[in-house]
Amino acid sequence: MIKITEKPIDIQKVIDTASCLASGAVNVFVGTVRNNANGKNVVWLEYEAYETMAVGEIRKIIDDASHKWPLQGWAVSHRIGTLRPGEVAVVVAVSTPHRKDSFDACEYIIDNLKLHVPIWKKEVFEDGEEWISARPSAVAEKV
Amino acid sequence: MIKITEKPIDIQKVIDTASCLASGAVNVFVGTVRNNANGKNVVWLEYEAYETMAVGEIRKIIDDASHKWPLQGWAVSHRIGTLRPGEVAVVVAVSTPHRKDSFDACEYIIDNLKLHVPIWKKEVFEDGEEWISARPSAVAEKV
Amino acid sequence: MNRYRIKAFGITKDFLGGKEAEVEIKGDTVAALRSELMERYPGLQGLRSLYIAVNNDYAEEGRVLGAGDEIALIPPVSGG
Amino acid sequence: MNRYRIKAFGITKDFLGGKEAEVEIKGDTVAALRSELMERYPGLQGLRSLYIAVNNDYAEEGRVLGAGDEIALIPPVSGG
Repeated sequence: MIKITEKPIDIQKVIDTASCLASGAVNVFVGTVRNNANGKNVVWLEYEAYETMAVGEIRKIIDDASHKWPLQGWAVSHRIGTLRPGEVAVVVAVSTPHRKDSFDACEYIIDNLKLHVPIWKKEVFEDGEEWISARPSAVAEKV
Repeated sequence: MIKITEKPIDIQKVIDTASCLASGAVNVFVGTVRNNANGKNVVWLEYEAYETMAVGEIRKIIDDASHKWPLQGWAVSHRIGTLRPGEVAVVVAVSTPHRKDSFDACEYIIDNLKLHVPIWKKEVFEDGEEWISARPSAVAEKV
Repeated sequence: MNRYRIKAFGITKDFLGGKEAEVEIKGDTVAALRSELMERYPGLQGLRSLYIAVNNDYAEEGRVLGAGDEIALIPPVSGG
Repeated sequence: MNRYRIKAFGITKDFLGGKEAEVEIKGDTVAALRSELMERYPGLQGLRSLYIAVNNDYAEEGRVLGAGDEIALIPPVSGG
Protein backbone atom coordinates (compact mmCIF):
# COMPACT_ATOMS: atom_id res chain seq x y z
CA MET A 1 0.00 0.00 0.00
CA ILE A 2 1.29 3.42 -0.99
CA LYS A 3 -0.84 6.29 0.19
CA ILE A 4 -0.52 10.06 0.00
CA THR A 5 -3.32 11.53 2.06
CA GLU A 6 -4.60 14.71 3.66
CA LYS A 7 -6.20 12.72 6.47
CA PRO A 8 -4.44 11.75 9.71
CA ILE A 9 -2.51 8.51 9.29
CA ASP A 10 -3.80 5.47 11.16
CA ILE A 11 -0.50 3.87 12.25
CA GLN A 12 -2.15 0.63 13.32
CA LYS A 13 -3.69 0.26 9.88
CA VAL A 14 -0.33 0.78 8.18
CA ILE A 15 1.23 -1.87 10.42
CA ASP A 16 -1.65 -4.27 9.79
CA THR A 17 -1.22 -3.81 6.05
CA ALA A 18 2.49 -4.62 6.28
CA SER A 19 2.05 -7.58 8.62
CA CYS A 20 1.91 -11.15 7.47
CA LEU A 21 1.27 -14.42 9.28
CA ALA A 22 4.57 -15.88 8.11
CA SER A 23 6.58 -12.90 9.39
CA GLY A 24 7.97 -12.61 12.85
CA ALA A 25 9.26 -9.07 12.56
CA VAL A 26 7.74 -5.76 11.61
CA ASN A 27 9.78 -2.59 11.68
CA VAL A 28 7.97 0.70 11.60
CA PHE A 29 9.28 4.21 11.16
CA VAL A 30 7.05 7.08 12.24
CA GLY A 31 8.09 10.58 11.25
CA THR A 32 6.40 13.29 13.28
CA VAL A 33 6.41 17.07 13.15
CA ARG A 34 8.87 18.50 15.65
CA ASN A 35 7.95 21.56 17.64
CA ASN A 36 11.26 23.22 16.86
CA ALA A 37 13.76 23.56 14.04
CA ASN A 38 17.18 25.11 14.53
CA GLY A 39 16.03 26.60 17.79
CA LYS A 40 12.89 28.24 16.39
CA ASN A 41 9.37 27.22 17.34
CA VAL A 42 7.47 25.53 14.54
CA VAL A 43 3.84 26.65 14.51
CA TRP A 44 2.80 24.38 11.69
CA LEU A 45 4.09 22.68 8.54
CA GLU A 46 2.70 22.61 5.05
CA TYR A 47 3.36 19.40 3.12
CA GLU A 48 2.91 19.30 -0.63
CA ALA A 49 3.35 16.34 -2.98
CA TYR A 50 3.53 15.80 -6.70
CA GLU A 51 1.23 12.91 -6.03
CA THR A 52 1.37 10.78 -9.16
CA MET A 53 5.15 11.00 -9.32
CA ALA A 54 5.55 10.51 -5.57
CA VAL A 55 3.61 7.25 -5.72
CA GLY A 56 5.78 6.10 -8.64
CA GLU A 57 9.02 6.98 -6.88
CA ILE A 58 7.95 5.22 -3.69
CA ARG A 59 7.05 2.19 -5.79
CA LYS A 60 10.59 2.17 -7.25
CA ILE A 61 12.12 2.33 -3.77
CA ILE A 62 9.96 -0.58 -2.62
CA ASP A 63 10.94 -2.56 -5.71
CA ASP A 64 14.63 -1.92 -4.96
CA ALA A 65 14.13 -2.93 -1.32
CA SER A 66 12.35 -6.10 -2.40
CA HIS A 67 15.44 -7.12 -4.34
CA LYS A 68 17.73 -6.48 -1.37
CA TRP A 69 15.63 -7.99 1.42
CA PRO A 70 12.92 -10.66 1.63
CA LEU A 71 9.99 -8.32 2.23
CA GLN A 72 6.85 -10.22 3.15
CA GLY A 73 4.71 -7.15 3.57
CA TRP A 74 5.11 -3.39 3.42
CA ALA A 75 3.14 -0.16 3.55
CA VAL A 76 4.02 3.50 3.16
CA SER A 77 1.71 6.35 4.05
CA HIS A 78 2.61 10.02 3.75
CA ARG A 79 0.43 12.86 4.86
CA ILE A 80 0.15 16.19 3.05
CA GLY A 81 -1.52 19.48 3.91
CA THR A 82 -1.24 21.35 7.19
CA LEU A 83 0.36 19.49 10.10
CA ARG A 84 0.93 20.69 13.66
CA PRO A 85 3.78 19.61 15.95
CA GLY A 86 3.32 16.05 17.17
CA GLU A 87 1.29 14.99 14.16
CA VAL A 88 2.42 12.04 12.07
CA ALA A 89 3.82 12.97 8.65
CA VAL A 90 4.98 9.59 7.41
CA VAL A 91 4.77 5.93 8.37
CA VAL A 92 6.83 3.16 6.76
CA ALA A 93 6.27 -0.44 7.84
CA VAL A 94 7.92 -3.60 6.54
CA SER A 95 7.77 -7.19 7.63
CA THR A 96 10.44 -9.82 7.05
CA PRO A 97 11.10 -13.31 8.43
CA HIS A 98 14.08 -12.11 10.49
CA ARG A 99 14.30 -8.90 12.39
CA LYS A 100 17.59 -7.43 11.18
CA ASP A 101 16.21 -7.33 7.65
CA SER A 102 13.13 -5.46 8.84
CA PHE A 103 15.30 -2.72 10.34
CA ASP A 104 17.57 -2.47 7.31
CA ALA A 105 14.75 -2.46 4.77
CA CYS A 106 12.68 0.09 6.67
CA GLU A 107 15.67 2.42 7.03
CA TYR A 108 16.50 2.05 3.33
CA ILE A 109 12.95 2.98 2.38
CA ILE A 110 12.68 6.08 4.57
CA ASP A 111 16.23 7.22 3.65
CA ASN A 112 15.42 7.02 -0.05
CA LEU A 113 11.97 8.48 0.38
CA LYS A 114 13.60 11.56 1.91
CA LEU A 115 16.14 11.76 -0.90
CA HIS A 116 14.07 11.12 -3.99
CA VAL A 117 10.32 11.36 -3.51
CA PRO A 118 8.77 14.65 -4.69
CA ILE A 119 7.26 15.84 -1.44
CA TRP A 120 8.07 19.19 0.09
CA LYS A 121 7.55 20.81 3.43
CA LYS A 122 7.42 24.43 4.44
CA GLU A 123 8.00 25.24 8.08
CA VAL A 124 5.93 28.09 9.39
CA PHE A 125 7.44 29.90 12.38
CA GLU A 126 6.02 32.72 14.45
CA ASP A 127 8.01 35.21 12.39
CA GLY A 128 8.26 33.69 8.93
CA GLU A 129 8.31 30.55 6.86
CA GLU A 130 10.77 28.47 4.88
CA TRP A 131 10.71 25.67 2.32
CA ILE A 132 13.00 23.10 3.92
CA SER A 133 16.36 22.40 2.29
CA ALA A 134 15.47 24.43 -0.81
CA ARG A 135 18.36 26.89 -0.72
CA PRO A 136 22.06 26.24 -0.18
CA SER A 137 21.97 28.57 2.82
CA ALA A 138 19.29 26.48 4.49
CA VAL A 139 20.57 24.23 7.21
CA ALA A 140 20.05 20.70 5.93
CA GLU A 141 17.12 19.10 7.62
CA LYS A 142 18.12 15.83 9.21
CA VAL A 143 15.35 14.14 11.11
CA MET B 1 7.19 2.45 30.24
CA ILE B 2 8.12 -1.19 30.74
CA LYS B 3 5.20 -3.57 30.70
CA ILE B 4 4.87 -7.34 30.90
CA THR B 5 1.27 -8.18 30.30
CA GLU B 6 -1.16 -11.00 29.56
CA LYS B 7 -3.42 -8.64 27.64
CA PRO B 8 -3.09 -7.89 23.92
CA ILE B 9 -0.61 -5.08 23.33
CA ASP B 10 -2.00 -1.78 22.07
CA ILE B 11 0.72 -0.77 19.60
CA GLN B 12 -0.58 2.77 19.19
CA LYS B 13 -0.40 3.27 22.95
CA VAL B 14 3.22 2.07 23.05
CA ILE B 15 4.10 4.48 20.24
CA ASP B 16 2.28 7.34 21.95
CA THR B 17 4.19 6.66 25.16
CA ALA B 18 7.51 6.77 23.31
CA SER B 19 6.67 9.86 21.28
CA CYS B 20 7.70 13.33 22.24
CA LEU B 21 6.93 16.75 20.76
CA ALA B 22 10.62 17.52 20.32
CA SER B 23 11.30 14.30 18.44
CA GLY B 24 10.95 13.91 14.72
CA ALA B 25 11.59 10.18 14.56
CA VAL B 26 10.04 7.16 16.21
CA ASN B 27 11.24 3.67 15.38
CA VAL B 28 9.07 0.76 16.37
CA PHE B 29 9.77 -2.94 16.35
CA VAL B 30 6.82 -5.30 16.48
CA GLY B 31 7.53 -8.98 17.07
CA THR B 32 4.67 -11.24 16.10
CA VAL B 33 4.05 -14.95 16.37
CA ARG B 34 4.87 -16.70 13.12
CA ASN B 35 2.63 -19.46 11.86
CA ASN B 36 5.58 -21.75 11.22
CA ALA B 37 8.95 -22.65 12.71
CA ASN B 38 11.48 -24.80 10.87
CA GLY B 39 8.79 -25.94 8.49
CA LYS B 40 6.32 -27.00 11.17
CA ASN B 41 2.98 -25.32 11.78
CA VAL B 42 2.82 -23.43 15.06
CA VAL B 43 -0.58 -23.85 16.70
CA TRP B 44 0.14 -21.53 19.58
CA LEU B 45 2.95 -20.23 21.78
CA GLU B 46 3.24 -20.06 25.53
CA TYR B 47 5.25 -17.10 26.83
CA GLU B 48 6.49 -17.06 30.40
CA ALA B 49 8.44 -14.33 32.20
CA TYR B 50 10.31 -13.98 35.45
CA GLU B 51 8.51 -10.70 35.71
CA THR B 52 10.37 -8.76 38.37
CA MET B 53 13.76 -9.66 36.90
CA ALA B 54 12.56 -9.11 33.32
CA VAL B 55 11.51 -5.56 34.15
CA GLY B 56 14.90 -4.95 35.80
CA GLU B 57 16.84 -6.34 32.85
CA ILE B 58 14.85 -4.28 30.35
CA ARG B 59 15.51 -1.24 32.50
CA LYS B 60 19.28 -1.93 32.30
CA ILE B 61 19.10 -2.22 28.51
CA ILE B 62 17.21 1.07 28.27
CA ASP B 63 19.79 2.71 30.54
CA ASP B 64 22.60 1.45 28.31
CA ALA B 65 20.77 2.66 25.21
CA SER B 66 20.25 6.07 26.81
CA HIS B 67 24.00 6.41 27.17
CA LYS B 68 24.62 5.49 23.55
CA TRP B 69 21.83 7.48 21.87
CA PRO B 70 19.84 10.61 22.75
CA LEU B 71 16.55 8.87 23.56
CA GLN B 72 13.74 11.33 24.02
CA GLY B 73 11.11 8.73 24.69
CA TRP B 74 10.84 4.97 24.80
CA ALA B 75 8.46 2.16 25.68
CA VAL B 76 8.73 -1.61 25.80
CA SER B 77 5.78 -3.93 26.13
CA HIS B 78 6.03 -7.73 26.17
CA ARG B 79 3.11 -10.06 26.23
CA ILE B 80 3.03 -13.37 28.13
CA GLY B 81 0.58 -16.26 28.23
CA THR B 82 -0.94 -17.99 25.23
CA LEU B 83 -0.43 -16.35 21.84
CA ARG B 84 -1.70 -17.49 18.45
CA PRO B 85 0.03 -16.87 15.09
CA GLY B 86 -0.24 -13.23 14.04
CA GLU B 87 -0.54 -11.95 17.59
CA VAL B 88 1.89 -9.34 18.86
CA ALA B 89 4.45 -10.65 21.36
CA VAL B 90 6.63 -7.58 21.84
CA VAL B 91 6.70 -3.92 20.90
CA VAL B 92 9.72 -1.64 21.35
CA ALA B 93 9.40 2.04 20.45
CA VAL B 94 12.01 4.79 20.77
CA SER B 95 12.06 8.39 19.70
CA THR B 96 15.14 10.46 18.97
CA PRO B 97 15.79 13.81 17.30
CA HIS B 98 17.30 12.18 14.20
CA ARG B 99 16.08 9.05 12.53
CA LYS B 100 19.26 6.98 12.27
CA ASP B 101 19.53 6.98 16.05
CA SER B 102 15.95 5.75 16.39
CA PHE B 103 16.71 2.72 14.21
CA ASP B 104 19.99 1.94 15.97
CA ALA B 105 18.60 2.34 19.48
CA CYS B 106 15.48 0.29 18.78
CA GLU B 107 17.53 -2.53 17.23
CA TYR B 108 19.93 -2.46 20.20
CA ILE B 109 17.05 -2.78 22.63
CA ILE B 110 15.30 -5.68 20.91
CA ASP B 111 18.61 -7.49 20.26
CA ASN B 112 19.54 -7.28 23.93
CA LEU B 113 16.04 -8.08 25.10
CA LYS B 114 16.25 -11.33 23.17
CA LEU B 115 19.68 -12.11 24.59
CA HIS B 116 19.30 -11.22 28.26
CA VAL B 117 15.74 -10.75 29.45
CA PRO B 118 14.28 -13.74 31.33
CA ILE B 119 11.33 -14.50 29.09
CA TRP B 120 10.76 -17.90 27.54
CA LYS B 121 8.56 -19.24 24.83
CA LYS B 122 7.34 -22.72 24.13
CA GLU B 123 6.14 -23.50 20.64
CA VAL B 124 3.22 -25.86 20.47
CA PHE B 125 2.94 -27.80 17.21
CA GLU B 126 0.27 -30.21 16.07
CA ASP B 127 2.46 -33.12 17.18
CA GLY B 128 4.44 -31.82 20.14
CA GLU B 129 5.95 -28.81 21.85
CA GLU B 130 9.36 -27.31 22.46
CA TRP B 131 10.94 -24.65 24.67
CA ILE B 132 12.73 -22.49 22.14
CA SER B 133 16.55 -22.48 22.14
CA ALA B 134 16.71 -24.43 25.39
CA ARG B 135 18.77 -27.38 24.19
CA PRO B 136 21.93 -27.39 22.08
CA SER B 137 20.14 -29.54 19.52
CA ALA B 138 17.42 -26.95 19.08
CA VAL B 139 17.77 -24.83 15.98
CA ALA B 140 18.52 -21.33 17.20
CA GLU B 141 15.49 -19.13 16.88
CA LYS B 142 16.29 -16.08 14.82
CA VAL B 143 13.33 -13.84 14.22
CA MET C 1 9.39 27.91 -31.09
CA ASN C 2 8.00 25.23 -28.79
CA ARG C 3 5.44 25.92 -26.12
CA TYR C 4 5.41 23.91 -22.89
CA ARG C 5 3.19 23.94 -19.84
CA ILE C 6 5.19 23.58 -16.63
CA LYS C 7 3.95 22.39 -13.23
CA ALA C 8 5.63 24.04 -10.25
CA PHE C 9 5.97 22.53 -6.77
CA GLY C 10 7.28 23.74 -3.44
CA ILE C 11 9.40 26.86 -3.57
CA THR C 12 9.30 26.99 -7.37
CA LYS C 13 5.68 28.12 -7.19
CA ASP C 14 6.94 31.33 -5.59
CA PHE C 15 9.24 32.00 -8.54
CA LEU C 16 6.83 31.04 -11.29
CA GLY C 17 3.98 32.89 -9.60
CA GLY C 18 1.68 29.90 -9.31
CA LYS C 19 1.22 26.19 -9.78
CA GLU C 20 1.63 26.31 -13.53
CA ALA C 21 3.30 28.43 -16.18
CA GLU C 22 3.67 28.32 -19.94
CA VAL C 23 6.98 28.99 -21.64
CA GLU C 24 8.06 29.24 -25.24
CA ILE C 25 11.58 28.12 -26.07
CA LYS C 26 13.66 27.62 -29.17
CA GLY C 27 14.98 24.18 -28.33
CA ASP C 28 13.09 21.05 -27.41
CA THR C 29 15.26 19.42 -24.74
CA VAL C 30 15.18 19.43 -20.97
CA ALA C 31 18.45 21.40 -21.04
CA ALA C 32 16.97 24.07 -23.29
CA LEU C 33 13.93 24.36 -21.09
CA ARG C 34 16.12 24.65 -18.01
CA SER C 35 18.16 27.53 -19.49
CA GLU C 36 15.06 29.42 -20.49
CA LEU C 37 13.46 28.93 -17.06
CA MET C 38 16.63 30.03 -15.23
CA GLU C 39 16.74 33.18 -17.31
CA ARG C 40 13.09 34.01 -17.05
CA TYR C 41 12.76 33.15 -13.33
CA PRO C 42 16.16 33.99 -11.81
CA GLY C 43 15.00 32.90 -8.37
CA LEU C 44 15.44 29.32 -9.58
CA GLN C 45 19.20 29.93 -9.76
CA GLY C 46 19.32 30.23 -5.98
CA LEU C 47 18.08 26.69 -5.37
CA ARG C 48 20.30 23.98 -4.05
CA SER C 49 19.17 21.78 -6.92
CA LEU C 50 16.46 21.70 -9.54
CA TYR C 51 15.35 18.58 -11.35
CA ILE C 52 12.90 18.48 -14.18
CA ALA C 53 10.44 15.60 -14.29
CA VAL C 54 8.84 14.42 -17.50
CA ASN C 55 5.79 12.18 -17.30
CA ASN C 56 6.40 11.49 -13.61
CA ASP C 57 10.06 10.50 -13.93
CA TYR C 58 13.24 12.43 -13.28
CA ALA C 59 14.45 13.40 -16.76
CA GLU C 60 17.97 13.64 -18.14
CA GLU C 61 19.16 16.90 -19.68
CA GLY C 62 19.25 15.57 -23.23
CA ARG C 63 15.70 14.28 -23.22
CA VAL C 64 13.56 15.63 -26.03
CA LEU C 65 10.25 17.06 -24.90
CA GLY C 66 7.08 16.03 -26.68
CA ALA C 67 3.91 18.05 -27.07
CA GLY C 68 1.84 16.00 -24.65
CA ASP C 69 4.51 15.56 -21.98
CA GLU C 70 3.73 16.39 -18.37
CA ILE C 71 6.62 18.57 -17.26
CA ALA C 72 7.28 19.50 -13.64
CA LEU C 73 9.89 21.40 -11.63
CA ILE C 74 11.31 19.43 -8.72
CA PRO C 75 13.19 21.62 -6.23
CA PRO C 76 15.06 19.86 -3.36
CA VAL C 77 12.62 17.41 -1.81
CA SER C 78 11.97 17.39 1.92
CA GLY C 79 9.37 14.74 2.59
CA GLY C 80 9.25 12.48 5.62
CA MET D 1 23.81 -27.90 55.47
CA ASN D 2 22.09 -24.94 53.87
CA ARG D 3 18.56 -25.03 52.62
CA TYR D 4 17.46 -22.91 49.60
CA ARG D 5 14.20 -22.42 47.84
CA ILE D 6 14.63 -22.31 44.05
CA LYS D 7 12.29 -20.79 41.46
CA ALA D 8 12.19 -22.59 38.13
CA PHE D 9 11.26 -21.05 34.77
CA GLY D 10 10.75 -22.34 31.26
CA ILE D 11 12.10 -25.79 30.61
CA THR D 12 13.65 -26.06 34.08
CA LYS D 13 10.14 -26.50 35.54
CA ASP D 14 9.99 -29.82 33.69
CA PHE D 15 13.18 -31.01 35.40
CA LEU D 16 12.42 -29.73 38.89
CA GLY D 17 8.85 -30.95 38.64
CA GLY D 18 7.20 -27.60 39.25
CA LYS D 19 7.68 -23.89 39.70
CA GLU D 20 9.64 -24.20 42.92
CA ALA D 21 11.88 -26.69 44.68
CA GLU D 22 13.85 -26.80 47.91
CA VAL D 23 17.38 -28.13 48.05
CA GLU D 24 19.86 -28.75 50.84
CA ILE D 25 23.52 -28.32 50.02
CA LYS D 26 26.80 -28.34 51.89
CA GLY D 27 28.24 -25.17 50.39
CA ASP D 28 26.75 -21.71 50.25
CA THR D 29 27.81 -20.40 46.84
CA VAL D 30 26.10 -20.26 43.48
CA ALA D 31 28.68 -22.78 42.22
CA ALA D 32 27.85 -25.24 45.01
CA LEU D 33 24.16 -24.86 44.34
CA ARG D 34 24.71 -25.42 40.63
CA SER D 35 26.62 -28.71 41.21
CA GLU D 36 23.97 -30.02 43.54
CA LEU D 37 21.18 -29.12 41.13
CA MET D 38 22.96 -30.71 38.17
CA GLU D 39 23.38 -33.90 40.14
CA ARG D 40 19.89 -34.02 41.50
CA TYR D 41 18.16 -32.97 38.25
CA PRO D 42 20.34 -34.39 35.45
CA GLY D 43 18.02 -32.96 32.79
CA LEU D 44 19.61 -29.57 33.55
CA GLN D 45 22.87 -30.87 32.10
CA GLY D 46 21.30 -31.04 28.67
CA LEU D 47 20.59 -27.32 28.49
CA ARG D 48 22.46 -25.03 26.20
CA SER D 49 23.12 -22.76 29.19
CA LEU D 50 21.88 -22.27 32.71
CA TYR D 51 22.25 -19.07 34.67
CA ILE D 52 21.31 -18.64 38.28
CA ALA D 53 19.74 -15.36 39.32
CA VAL D 54 19.91 -14.02 42.84
CA ASN D 55 17.54 -11.26 43.86
CA ASN D 56 16.62 -10.57 40.25
CA ASP D 57 20.17 -10.27 38.93
CA TYR D 58 22.35 -12.72 37.06
CA ALA D 59 24.74 -14.05 39.73
CA GLU D 60 28.41 -14.98 39.47
CA GLU D 61 29.53 -18.44 40.48
CA GLY D 62 31.37 -17.27 43.58
CA ARG D 63 28.46 -15.39 45.05
CA VAL D 64 27.55 -16.43 48.58
CA LEU D 65 23.87 -17.15 49.03
CA GLY D 66 22.04 -15.65 51.96
CA ALA D 67 19.04 -17.06 53.76
CA GLY D 68 16.55 -14.56 52.39
CA ASP D 69 17.82 -14.51 48.81
CA GLU D 70 15.41 -15.05 45.93
CA ILE D 71 17.09 -17.68 43.77
CA ALA D 72 15.96 -18.56 40.26
CA LEU D 73 17.03 -20.84 37.43
CA ILE D 74 17.39 -19.08 34.09
CA PRO D 75 17.56 -21.46 31.13
CA PRO D 76 18.28 -19.98 27.66
CA VAL D 77 15.93 -17.06 27.20
CA SER D 78 13.74 -16.76 24.12
CA GLY D 79 11.66 -13.64 24.54
CA GLY D 80 10.65 -11.29 21.78
